[in-house]
Amino acid sequence: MQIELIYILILAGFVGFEVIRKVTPTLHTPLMSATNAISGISLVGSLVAAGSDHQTAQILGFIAVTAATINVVGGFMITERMLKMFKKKEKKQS
Amino acid sequence: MQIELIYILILAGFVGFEVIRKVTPTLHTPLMSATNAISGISLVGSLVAAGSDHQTAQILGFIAVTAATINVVGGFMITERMLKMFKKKEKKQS
Amino acid sequence: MNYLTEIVYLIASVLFILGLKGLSHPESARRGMHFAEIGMLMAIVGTLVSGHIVTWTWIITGVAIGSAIGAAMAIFMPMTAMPQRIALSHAFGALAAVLVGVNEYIEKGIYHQELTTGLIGAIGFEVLFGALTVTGSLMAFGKLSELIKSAPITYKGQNFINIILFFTAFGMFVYLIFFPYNSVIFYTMIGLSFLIGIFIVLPIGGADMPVVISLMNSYAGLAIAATGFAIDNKVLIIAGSLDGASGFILSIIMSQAMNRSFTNVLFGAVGSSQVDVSALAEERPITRVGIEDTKFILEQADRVVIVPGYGMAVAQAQHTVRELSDELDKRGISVEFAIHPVAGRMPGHMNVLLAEANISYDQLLEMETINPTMDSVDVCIIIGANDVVNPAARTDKSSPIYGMPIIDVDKAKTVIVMKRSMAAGFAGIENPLFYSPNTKMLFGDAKKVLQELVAEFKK
Amino acid sequence: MNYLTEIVYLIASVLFILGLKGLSHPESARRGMHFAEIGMLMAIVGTLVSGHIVTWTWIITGVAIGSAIGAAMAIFMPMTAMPQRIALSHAFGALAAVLVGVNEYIEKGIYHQELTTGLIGAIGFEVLFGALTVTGSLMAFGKLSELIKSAPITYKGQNFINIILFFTAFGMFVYLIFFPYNSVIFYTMIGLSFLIGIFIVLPIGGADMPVVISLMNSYAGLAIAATGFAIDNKVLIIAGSLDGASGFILSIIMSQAMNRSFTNVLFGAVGSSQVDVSALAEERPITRVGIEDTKFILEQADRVVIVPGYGMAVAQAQHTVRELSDELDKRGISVEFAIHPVAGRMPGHMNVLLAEANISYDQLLEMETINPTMDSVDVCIIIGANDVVNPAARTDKSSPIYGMPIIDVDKAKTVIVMKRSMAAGFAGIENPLFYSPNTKMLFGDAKKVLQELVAEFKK
Ligand SMILES: NC(=O)c1ccc[n+]([C@@H]2O[C@H](COP(=O)([O-])OP(=O)(O)OC[C@H]3O[C@@H](n4cnc5c(N)ncnc54)[C@H](OP(=O)(O)O)[C@@H]3O)[C@@H](O)[C@H]2O)c1
Ligand SMILES: NC(=O)c1ccc[n+]([C@@H]2O[C@H](COP(=O)([O-])OP(=O)(O)OC[C@H]3O[C@@H](n4cnc5c(N)ncnc54)[C@H](OP(=O)(O)O)[C@@H]3O)[C@@H](O)[C@H]2O)c1
Repeated sequence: MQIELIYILILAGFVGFEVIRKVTPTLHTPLMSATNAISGISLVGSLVAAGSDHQTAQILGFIAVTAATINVVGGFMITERMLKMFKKKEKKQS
Repeated sequence: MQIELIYILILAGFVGFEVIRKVTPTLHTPLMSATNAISGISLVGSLVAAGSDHQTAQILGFIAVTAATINVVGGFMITERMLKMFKKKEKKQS
Repeated sequence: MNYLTEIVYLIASVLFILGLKGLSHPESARRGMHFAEIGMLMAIVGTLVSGHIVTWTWIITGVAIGSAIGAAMAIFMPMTAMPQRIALSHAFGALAAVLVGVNEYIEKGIYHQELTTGLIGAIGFEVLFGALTVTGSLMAFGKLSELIKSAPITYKGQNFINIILFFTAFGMFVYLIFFPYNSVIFYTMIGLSFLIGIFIVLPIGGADMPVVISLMNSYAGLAIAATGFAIDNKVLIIAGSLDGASGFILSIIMSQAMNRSFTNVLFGAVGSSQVDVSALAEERPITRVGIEDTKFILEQADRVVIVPGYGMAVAQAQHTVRELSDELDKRGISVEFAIHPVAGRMPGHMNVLLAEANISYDQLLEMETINPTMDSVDVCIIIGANDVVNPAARTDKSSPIYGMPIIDVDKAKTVIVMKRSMAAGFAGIENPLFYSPNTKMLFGDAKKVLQELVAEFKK
Repeated sequence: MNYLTEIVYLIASVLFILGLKGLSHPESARRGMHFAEIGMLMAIVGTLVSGHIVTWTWIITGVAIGSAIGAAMAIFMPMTAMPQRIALSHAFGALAAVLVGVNEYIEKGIYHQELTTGLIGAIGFEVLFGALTVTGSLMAFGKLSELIKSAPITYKGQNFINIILFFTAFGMFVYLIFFPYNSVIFYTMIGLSFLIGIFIVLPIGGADMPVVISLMNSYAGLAIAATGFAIDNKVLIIAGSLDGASGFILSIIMSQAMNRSFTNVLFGAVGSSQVDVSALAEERPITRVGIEDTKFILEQADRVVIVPGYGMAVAQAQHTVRELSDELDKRGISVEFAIHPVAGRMPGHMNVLLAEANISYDQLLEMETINPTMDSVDVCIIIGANDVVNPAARTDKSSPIYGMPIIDVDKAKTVIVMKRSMAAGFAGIENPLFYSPNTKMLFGDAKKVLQELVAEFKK
């Protein structure tokens, strides 16, 4: 295992920590669904499995692709839907 | 060149950015001398050069070691000296 | 992996980070999400064109089905079902990680005998955490959507059994590091891990689920990062770390705001220290108030603060709250909303509901912002909130919530509390606020009462 | 590089990050620096025991000499010489980077013919930025310590020459990527880069040096990160990035607080837009005040705010300021210090001086904190500050500093300005504050005037 990957893990952890701590509490619910969407990145690994020529890999990969896609599509769409609701008073709302 | 190093560079840049932005303005001068001290990390590369068996490398390395050591020792000492001055009122100072 | 794909993954990682950075303010949030979406698209396309794909059938089918389900969930799921939806997503994310791990194990292990120590370590970690997250999240989903009895399920020796299970699974993990090709142990470990996920969520009550969900978020992130190690993919490591950090921080914030020790939460032992409420009675005098009087009191005010809580969410009263706020606004009365970090049942719960009702986000003030100005508030209306305004947290050292930060509504000149009864809230403890001389109780379902009040204003 | 050394470097990197995180508060700062020190020690020891060292003579000599010089500088350098010291350090850090780069070039290039594109790219970047930083920082050092004429040195065609130099050096860099073994070009490029460093700092005035220093900090960081690429050492990459970010952010903060466009700063064109001050005259009436009256005014106050500026630093008046603050304190008058981000000539300048004089750091308030409460201040004493309290920044659209955030001293009930004359400050512009009806001028050297005032109080 490459030591570089551990460096990347730890640095990304620091970045995550600092960035998330600055997320405004107002948006904590959208944050949860945004990280959901981002967790769909396991799609990247799933695609390779589903697209390989081993049958077991195809089946495992197919389920994984489906699950991960649900997160990506659902997660981003619902985050958008929520964020769209956060509006500033246009004039005096109403 | 390894792509991992670029990942490390960019992530470290993000970490640096977030961390430095949170440094209180009160300590901006100590920050400058602290980063000076940390810049002495080039000592790590210099030591290897100074300790090699090529004569050119030894000479270049020697100068580099001296310069970097000045930063490490001087930088940390002066930062300590400054930070020691930042005190909270013990009771009502005087 | 070729150089170009790596660069694409790098850019995707940066876009994810920028995406989350955008959430630091409602103004930049949507742009941030667009960054993250572009990042995801790049990562997917980058993978597809990387040349590793030989058959497309399964990919296309999977993406099609997944997109349909995902989109349907996003469009039809009501905002109030958000906690369930999030719990379910963690299960999906973790499931994908587990399956990729199993596939990697078969591929590298069974076919090619290339399981190095590092690789089996990564795969083992991935499936352990992944499997636990899958069932744990499904349990949380079940409890939240009331498919499973949401009350804590406890039995004798529960902790003991959980510890045994955990150590057995961990022992198998260690064993695999030394004998990676024993696939029976590998699959048994996964099975055990599924069981552990169920067992650790069993004793936790439905109302405590948000903490569980955040922890599962964190675990799912770790599983994804481990996947990154297993298949040497850096964007997975970075995205996983971001998710891990997010879940971790949200659970810290929640446990602090709920006055729970974080270790308690970390070890799954969130438990339920629900106090017996039956002892509480309406012995001490309270002041009731009716709709008309409430209107009268509000009309006299210059500055009104509304504190929403779980009851507002349950009653789905956010739109009616908005109407009330509009009525007050029309009369030149300033209206602000004071949002406690754990009001409701999910971090940011109140903000989403009020935003849904079209309330401007700059009217939503955080606890720290509003508290110092609380004594200049004329009327404070509390809508279905209880624990988050309980002054015992400040004054009564013996209270279980002593030390928890609250919204200091008791400092306002008049307090109007809307709830259905004298029943306790989530923490199950009595609230001295209700008996204070400047508090008036307005009993009834939040939505109904508010509708009547708005009607009164419109008369 | 062996695995253990890598782990040591990883821990060192983490300790550096934690060290800088510590600086977010004076309370945690010293602990943070201890982390960073331990990190440095680990990195050094880890390198020494890694098995790459064959001769020790030069190492021991270098470390001994370096430690002696470093310690001497740290112990004997007065706080007021801090900018010079920092400038000099950048030169040392960059010099080490350049020499390591040259050595790597000789080693890998001349002896082993192993210069890959990536390697020569890293080395080229390293020596380019390194060399420029060495001479640029030395120039800054010279100007700050008045060894070189600190006024801007300009001549016709200056920009043109600089651009030509820069593009020639850059062209050589590109050439080397394709023909890495042409060592004449390599050394010429370094020489040119040394020249560029001198030339870009020439036209910049001494007072603008802090911006230059911060930029050099950033460049030195980049050179160190490039060294990390050249010798495949991750702790160098991380430490370099941290330094780079620090310098970059400090220069952004400074240019924003000075109302300069950041691009202006980035391209070294800090220049000097000094306005001709001779036109300013004391035509409009000002109110003078004497020592005794000042004492009288102060005694009537409940809340006094002191705004220190460059003049306090020049006059070395910080200890006397502290005595004044003690006298007021004794009389039960509240004293706060309002610190503008670019008061003085270095970021954080005022804080260090006041801390040196033993003033508690929680009395040092930032501009954003104090401004909203400024109208409840009875007396505001301005000690050798000028631009940072110039209300033209708020009111006069034609002023060159319009839009720059200032400390709103003009909102205080009475303002006492201590300076030697009606002369302008760094920005070279007139200050309407001095003519305002509630401003009283107390002329004289800050230290002398303050000593007299303290003596008056002690009578
Ligand atoms: N936000 C999070 O992330 C999170 C996560 C886990 C736990 N929690 C916990 O949840 C609690 C949140 O505090 P909170 O003040 O928002 O809620 P709460 O303390 O649970 O109180 C909610 C109140 O709303 C009333 N209510 C229920 N349904 C109603 C209806 N239809 N109309 C009117 N009133 C209704 C209830 O009284 P009646 O029955 O008398 O009407 C109850 O007292 C905290 O203890 C927090 O620690 C929060
Ligand atoms: N902090 C940084 O990082 C930084 C970096 C670069 C530039 N700058 C610039 O520096 C300026 C700082 O503002 P500032 O208000 O602190 O200083 P300033 O605007 O330069 O004014 C300093 C004032 O102090 C007076 N003074 C000088 N020597 C004195 C003495 N011995 N006793 C009493 N008064 C004395 C001078 O007036 P007399 O001559 O009449 O006494 C002068 O008006 C800003 O324009 C800022 O942009 C700051």
